[in-house]
Amino acid sequence: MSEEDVTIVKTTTWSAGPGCHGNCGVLAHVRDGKVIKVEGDPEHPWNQGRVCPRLLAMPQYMYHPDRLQFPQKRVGKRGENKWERISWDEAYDLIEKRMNEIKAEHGPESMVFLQGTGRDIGGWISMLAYAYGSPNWVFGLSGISCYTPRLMVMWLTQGDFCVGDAAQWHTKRYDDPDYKIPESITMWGQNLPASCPDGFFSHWYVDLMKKGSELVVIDPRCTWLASRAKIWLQIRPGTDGALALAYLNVIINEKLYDEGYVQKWTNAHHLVRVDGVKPLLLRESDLRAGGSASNFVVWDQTADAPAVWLSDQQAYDRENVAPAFDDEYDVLLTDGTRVNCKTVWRMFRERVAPYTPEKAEEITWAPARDIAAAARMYAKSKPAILHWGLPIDTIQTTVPTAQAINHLWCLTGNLDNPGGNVIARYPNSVVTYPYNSGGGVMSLSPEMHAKRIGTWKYPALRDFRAWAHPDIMLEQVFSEDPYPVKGMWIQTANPLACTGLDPAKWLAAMEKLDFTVCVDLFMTPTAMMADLVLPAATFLEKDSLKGWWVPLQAIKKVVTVGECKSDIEINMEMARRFNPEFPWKKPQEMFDTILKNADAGMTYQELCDKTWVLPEKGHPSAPYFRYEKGLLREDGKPGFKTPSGKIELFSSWLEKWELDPLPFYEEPPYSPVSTPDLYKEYPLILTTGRRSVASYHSEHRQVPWLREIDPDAILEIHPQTARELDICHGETVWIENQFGKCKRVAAVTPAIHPKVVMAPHGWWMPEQEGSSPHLFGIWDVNINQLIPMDHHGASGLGCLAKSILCKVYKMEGK
Amino acid sequence: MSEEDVTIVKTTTWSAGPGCHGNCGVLAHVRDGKVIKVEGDPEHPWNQGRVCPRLLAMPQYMYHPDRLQFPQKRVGKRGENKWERISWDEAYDLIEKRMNEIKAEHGPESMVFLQGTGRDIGGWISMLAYAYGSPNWVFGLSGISCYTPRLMVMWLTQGDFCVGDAAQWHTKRYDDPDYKIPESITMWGQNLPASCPDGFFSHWYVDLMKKGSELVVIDPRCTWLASRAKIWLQIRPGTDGALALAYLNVIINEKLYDEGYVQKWTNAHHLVRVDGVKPLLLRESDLRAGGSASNFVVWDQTADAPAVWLSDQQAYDRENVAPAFDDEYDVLLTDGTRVNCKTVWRMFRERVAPYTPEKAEEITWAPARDIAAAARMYAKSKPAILHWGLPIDTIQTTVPTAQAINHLWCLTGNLDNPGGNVIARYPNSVVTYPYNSGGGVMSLSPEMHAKRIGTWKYPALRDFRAWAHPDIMLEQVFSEDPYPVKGMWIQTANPLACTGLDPAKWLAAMEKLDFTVCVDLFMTPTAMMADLVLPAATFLEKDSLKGWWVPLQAIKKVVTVGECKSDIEINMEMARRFNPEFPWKKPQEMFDTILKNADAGMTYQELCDKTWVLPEKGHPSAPYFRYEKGLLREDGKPGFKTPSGKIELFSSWLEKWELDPLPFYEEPPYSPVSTPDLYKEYPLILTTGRRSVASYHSEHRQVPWLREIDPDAILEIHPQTARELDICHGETVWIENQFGKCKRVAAVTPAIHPKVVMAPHGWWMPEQEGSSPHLFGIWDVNINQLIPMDHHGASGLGCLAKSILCKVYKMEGK
Amino acid sequence: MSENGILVDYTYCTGCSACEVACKQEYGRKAGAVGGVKVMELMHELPGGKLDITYYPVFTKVCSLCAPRVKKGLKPACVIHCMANVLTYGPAEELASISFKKRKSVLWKGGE
Amino acid sequence: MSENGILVDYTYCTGCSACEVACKQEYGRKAGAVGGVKVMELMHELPGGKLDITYYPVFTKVCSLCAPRVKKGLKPACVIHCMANVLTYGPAEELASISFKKRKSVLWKGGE
Repeated sequence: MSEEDVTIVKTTTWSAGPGCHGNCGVLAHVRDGKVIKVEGDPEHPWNQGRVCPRLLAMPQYMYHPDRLQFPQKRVGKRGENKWERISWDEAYDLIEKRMNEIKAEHGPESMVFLQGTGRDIGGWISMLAYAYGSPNWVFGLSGISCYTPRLMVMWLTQGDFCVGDAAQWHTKRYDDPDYKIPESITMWGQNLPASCPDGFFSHWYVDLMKKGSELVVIDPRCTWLASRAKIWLQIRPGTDGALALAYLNVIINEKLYDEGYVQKWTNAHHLVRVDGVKPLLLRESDLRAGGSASNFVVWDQTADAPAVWLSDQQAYDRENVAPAFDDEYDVLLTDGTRVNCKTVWRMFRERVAPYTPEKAEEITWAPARDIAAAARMYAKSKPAILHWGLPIDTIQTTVPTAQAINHLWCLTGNLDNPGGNVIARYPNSVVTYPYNSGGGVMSLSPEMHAKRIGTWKYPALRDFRAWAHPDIMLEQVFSEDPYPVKGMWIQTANPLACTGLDPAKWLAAMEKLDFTVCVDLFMTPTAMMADLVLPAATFLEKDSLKGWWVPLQAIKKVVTVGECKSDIEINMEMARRFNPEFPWKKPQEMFDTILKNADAGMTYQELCDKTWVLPEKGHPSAPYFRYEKGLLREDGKPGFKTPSGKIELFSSWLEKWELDPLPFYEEPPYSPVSTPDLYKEYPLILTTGRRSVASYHSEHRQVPWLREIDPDAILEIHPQTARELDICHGETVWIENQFGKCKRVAAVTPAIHPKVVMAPHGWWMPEQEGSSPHLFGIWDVNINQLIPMDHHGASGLGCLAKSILCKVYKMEGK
Repeated sequence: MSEEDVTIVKTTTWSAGPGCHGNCGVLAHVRDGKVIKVEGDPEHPWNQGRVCPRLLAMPQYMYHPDRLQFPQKRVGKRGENKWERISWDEAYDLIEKRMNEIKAEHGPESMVFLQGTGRDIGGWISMLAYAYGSPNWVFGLSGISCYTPRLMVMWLTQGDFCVGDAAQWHTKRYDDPDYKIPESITMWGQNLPASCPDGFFSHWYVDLMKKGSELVVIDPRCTWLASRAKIWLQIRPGTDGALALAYLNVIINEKLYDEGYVQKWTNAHHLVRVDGVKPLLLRESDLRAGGSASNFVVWDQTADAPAVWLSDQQAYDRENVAPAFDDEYDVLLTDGTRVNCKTVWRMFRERVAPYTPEKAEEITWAPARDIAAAARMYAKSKPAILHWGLPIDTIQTTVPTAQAINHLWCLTGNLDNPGGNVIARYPNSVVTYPYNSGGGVMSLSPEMHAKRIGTWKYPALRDFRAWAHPDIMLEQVFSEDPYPVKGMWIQTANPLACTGLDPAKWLAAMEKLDFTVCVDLFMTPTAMMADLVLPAATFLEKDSLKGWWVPLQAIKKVVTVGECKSDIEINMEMARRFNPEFPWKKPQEMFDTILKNADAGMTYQELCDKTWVLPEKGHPSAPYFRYEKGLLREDGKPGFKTPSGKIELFSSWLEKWELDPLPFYEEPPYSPVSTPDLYKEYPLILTTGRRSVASYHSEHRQVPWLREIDPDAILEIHPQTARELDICHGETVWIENQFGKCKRVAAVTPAIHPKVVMAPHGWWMPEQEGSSPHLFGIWDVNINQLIPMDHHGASGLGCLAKSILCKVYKMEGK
Repeated sequence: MSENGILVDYTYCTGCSACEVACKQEYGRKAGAVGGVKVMELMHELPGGKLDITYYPVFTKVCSLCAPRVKKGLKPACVIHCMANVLTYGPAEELASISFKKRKSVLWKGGE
Repeated sequence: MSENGILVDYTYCTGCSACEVACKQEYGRKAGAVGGVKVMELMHELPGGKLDITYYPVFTKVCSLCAPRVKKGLKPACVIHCMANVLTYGPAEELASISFKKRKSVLWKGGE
């Protein structure tokens, strides 16, 4: 290879490509318009030259012979795998015509816009939806069970999102003088080295381990991290809530919380009336006529009388209030009744009281002694990171579980502190991913927003983010109630192989719809069932930008592959066709507007020149202790962006949504405890969703360098269990429960609990027959056939992907 | 551990213990009369401190809770596992009584004395047999197929045994100035690092590899050695003979042999008359009345007339004989007939002519190009070692195959040369292992020798070593023809689990016998069926000596375990009881006699003081080129200890025994070629006998440190074959053929040929139920159930352990 | 001349396979065939019963210690891409003097 | 103080397990639980299709580089018993200067 011919382009990652949510700096080596090699950028503070196998396999991914390279239109029956190559203009014309027909006949809400996991997709697909006029932007995983539950809980508890602080806001990283190495890191349900989740580089924690951070790992599997942990809690999948309550129990009973912090920054003093069926925060409007329902009440021990917390002033209605912390009082209401009220702290303390470590051992199977030790270790470490993963989202009780865990960092003061859980905001306030209705670039009318599927059933969806509810949407395809769903735009999503629980139902829905478009990079099982398939670009083939969480950075088009286009271009072209007032012609123009609106102080080209920028110290998007400095609230006062301005241990949002405002634990609906009879028939707990460094969800199965790392759709099973079932390592076995069954290759490993089996998700076999009904082997290997939809918490969030029952048995003959 | 209490004793190995035939120097660490550790002796030239796992596990072996520690007498039914502990005197009395009864009723020949592989057992068990009066000393492997065939062929070809020269005769080893590093080493059918066979330390060849020796490996399995070889010939098991003939073909056709050497030292010139059904060496007695049948005839080109080779003079009957090398002549015999005669060389050349590399490829499956290259590499390397293994013994055509291979070193002059195949003799002429009738210490009458079982059928057995024939012996237990077999003394042998092919037949024999004694260290399946079990000592619990091949060395009693006694003591005590004239009271006295008879110049105590001695240069038991120096023959003349004094390419011994005097190839009796119809039903070639470093034949299965290295009774099978049979690694499968079946754990490995499966032998499960009919699981795992007895070459030697057909299939249900 | 080597602080190798794929990309190696480095997994019980998982990156016959890259002044592909930063390239004797506190490390050396 | 290490000329490791059992005997370790050294096997196809078998003796958390023996002036148990003589014990920096012609070796170092 002659070196002179090679150009090296500095860029950064997002999808499509490695798939993950990482922000790696990349050096793309280009020759003759082709990427011949990708390397990590040693100058980028995020990854410092390091990159994962998926990034390193980019050349095999980009130039894979199966890569979709031009638009194609179905010419056979759906799923028959007969296609005709068409031009982009023909494709755009066809889409415009068909989607306008749907709009004319049924209204724009009858068209839904489906994405997979959020990466460089979500923002642009919602832009298309809103330009077209539909409120139905959907993420297809049942119960929106991917980060949304945790994000919602963080938002309702302290008004902002938190992530572990691995010094990612600092150019000099761990060497920044403001940073502190955490004394301990609690890894709650994530095998971090296998994947870079949600704006976090997996191996930062390895950096911190080298610098002395001790680990606690909570995982049903003995991961590498678990084997390196000071304490490993091998809990029963789905019982995280009970464990979190036990942590709280230990921390409260042993007075390991930071009492001054709790008294200063949380709503622990606020009174809750307990006279009704449900406890309710006592509000100024309860005490006196004309009192605000937004103001809360404490018991002032100085005056031995109630005092009012003025939420908009972030102050009491008088001086020298000494609010009671852990007590109860009878309070006289404006209607003359006297009601029993308890402080939030007492309510909270009473709530966690039953969850002793011994009780939690019963529920979680982890030893009480270890649970207590882990809770103590977390509370005593200064600072301490608590890092949590998807298992908190993909259970039915996601919201109360996330809330209990969130409270841990609130009770110990590990919030927005160096080496704790810092508040993560859009860098330089540049929002590249719309988290709330119409945020970012476009808006819909309130009438149209009211048609957003599922908001009528789950009020939380109205107030947090802009998702339609996937389970109700799918059901509505069949029921057409309250209105029909007739078309689906599917963008880099693969519900038949990955996000869709009960995939047969998703297939039936796709077969019933009038029109489906699939934007993707390979012919997936889902794309196979579409009417039109559009070829999407990798991150090396498009211009984009990213600000989640840091740095704010540019993704630069390095090469073109075939006729592939970026999601953004495709979505923008269609948005322009559907909305004559759509303001931009080219993505770069839109990027400039986004940067300008955020007051980022640079154009897109300037961002490209820098490649990445970190928010400067003092900016609201840079840590630390912003709640002390008045950087979190619009009014500039210290405190949090919550209704009360406090960290809400008892949540006013949850109260508003008629959900339990305090954390609680509930058994998974199918479990040894909930369904003991079923457990006799299905004596193993099936858990899914394990990550592999070799694949991102359903991607990468066709990339040889990656597939060889993880060649089979496996089922992890303990040697003892395998022995009892006469199953050997490498044997193909059946997994079955009352919902369905699939085949997996047994991976016999002591890393898994004997009563638990782990089936990684997202499996399809690109090397097998693609046409329907084969669909690349999904009916053989898709574990979602055992997991039903429509099992959420009262919030509408959560699903059963992490904990359900099953049996495993040998195949008879072939 | 306080160091002061520990005594370190310098000794050397033989059985029982590591099991092998190695001569390792050992440092036994002893405290309070117990061996607490064994280490290698760094000062010992043989192993230089290195030792194998089996030696290192000695403490676990010696003090194993299952170790037999006192004599016990059966009190239940045979195999019922009910025993009564008795004293040694009671045991001796009982044996004496029962064996004398057998002698009185049936004659001493009705008692057979069975051993396992030869180690520190054989010599002493034959001493007992002869003292009792029986000629029936038996090694239980069908066709005596362990080293005996190769030893016999070496003895009949060049009058002495040869082994690869890894400088083991030199104190300074590879640094000895007389030594040469071999340019190449051909490893024919032995995975040497897994075991130290027949007086050879496995890793000497690794030493030589480091010093530059190149490897050729002939093995159906890709062993570590094969993967390190310049050429690896993956032959079909059992076809070694065809390969050897192809080697000879290449070497002769390409004139790569050492012609001067062949003409000088072999019987290539000797004339063979080809007028009859069988070719016969022309002898002086054919030419003239009164001529000796021991003298041979050449065609003198000077006189154009026959000349006589006087074997006892090692000279022609006249001066200036120029013997024809590759020709044929009509020779006038004493009876006036004229017969066509060919030189041995021509006969030999014609014999190998059909075996081109292409022909050999057809037979062996190894590529012709590689076969030719390997033959050239062997012939062109100066010097070159040819090392061979058990696969040459455990095939039906063992004798002609061994002969063809032996001829390779004879043709290339790699005989008794530095770094070639040197002649191995008892060091300092001390014979510690009787290789011929009554050799060593005792003798029987000629009448009694004539009763040795099988000698009437196989004349070779009469002339070489003193074995009774195992297959005929076993049959005779049932037939009682020509005389009954009524008792069996079994010493450290385990025919039910290891040496016995068709183990059900062995079991039936044990059940039929009147009296069986088993001397062993653990309760084996075989011992379980005995009437009396005597506990034997390990090498650390007995005094002995060893001279095979070098050094001559002392084995010293270091400790006592329970009431265990050495084989020697047990055999000697019984020998004294049966033979009032038995000359020694204690083993040490006998050792002194042995050393004195050999003129070794030392007493046993003096040998113990030295621990080991190597024969001095110039002694007939020290290399090199002894045939030039007259050190091989009793008459002191140059030449060999063969009937002709020459290396006999055409063997006069074989001719005498009415066997083919030249090497030939024959298909294994059950093979794709021999039995194509059977091959359809049994489409895999089953080969057994693979060694493991963790066990020696059926030993060591109960030693935890060793068992964990090789925990399962496996069947090696190629991934492709396993896939076709839907078998996965670790799965228990059936192996079956027309003779029987057993269960094995599939070990899926690319190391084996797709059409071959390898089942290691000697498996029993000491952890399972021992009583009959369970017998420690042998009916599940013993691969010998698929291998019949009574399949030998015409010599009576050889068996089918290396090549038979089978099928492999999944188990249905449990 | 001092030989170069790769020091592996294997205590922190997470088994991520980045080294393997970096090598395959750098040299265009086929999937299935071995590359210059292979991460071996050892899962075993420690005394006391705790399960331990340790990954050992081992270098194979086809590894040249990235001689072609080193000639250009670059570090080996596996070294720059190791996600856990456990690989260090340099003169073997210098690397041998690097001490990781209370843990073992392993140094791979090239011959000649 | 220079750290000591074990140099492994792994090209010639035959996988015989003597090191493993030597360690188990020396420290009375239980079978089943890991010892200080474990021989890993890598069986793979080389470019060109030849099957390669390489054994890598790797040292585990429980290995102390035989500190108790070394204190008494002895070599580590695995080193003296290695059948293929591929283990050398000594000061890491000295070992790092040992060159095996045209092949790689690996040096295990103890921390502190």
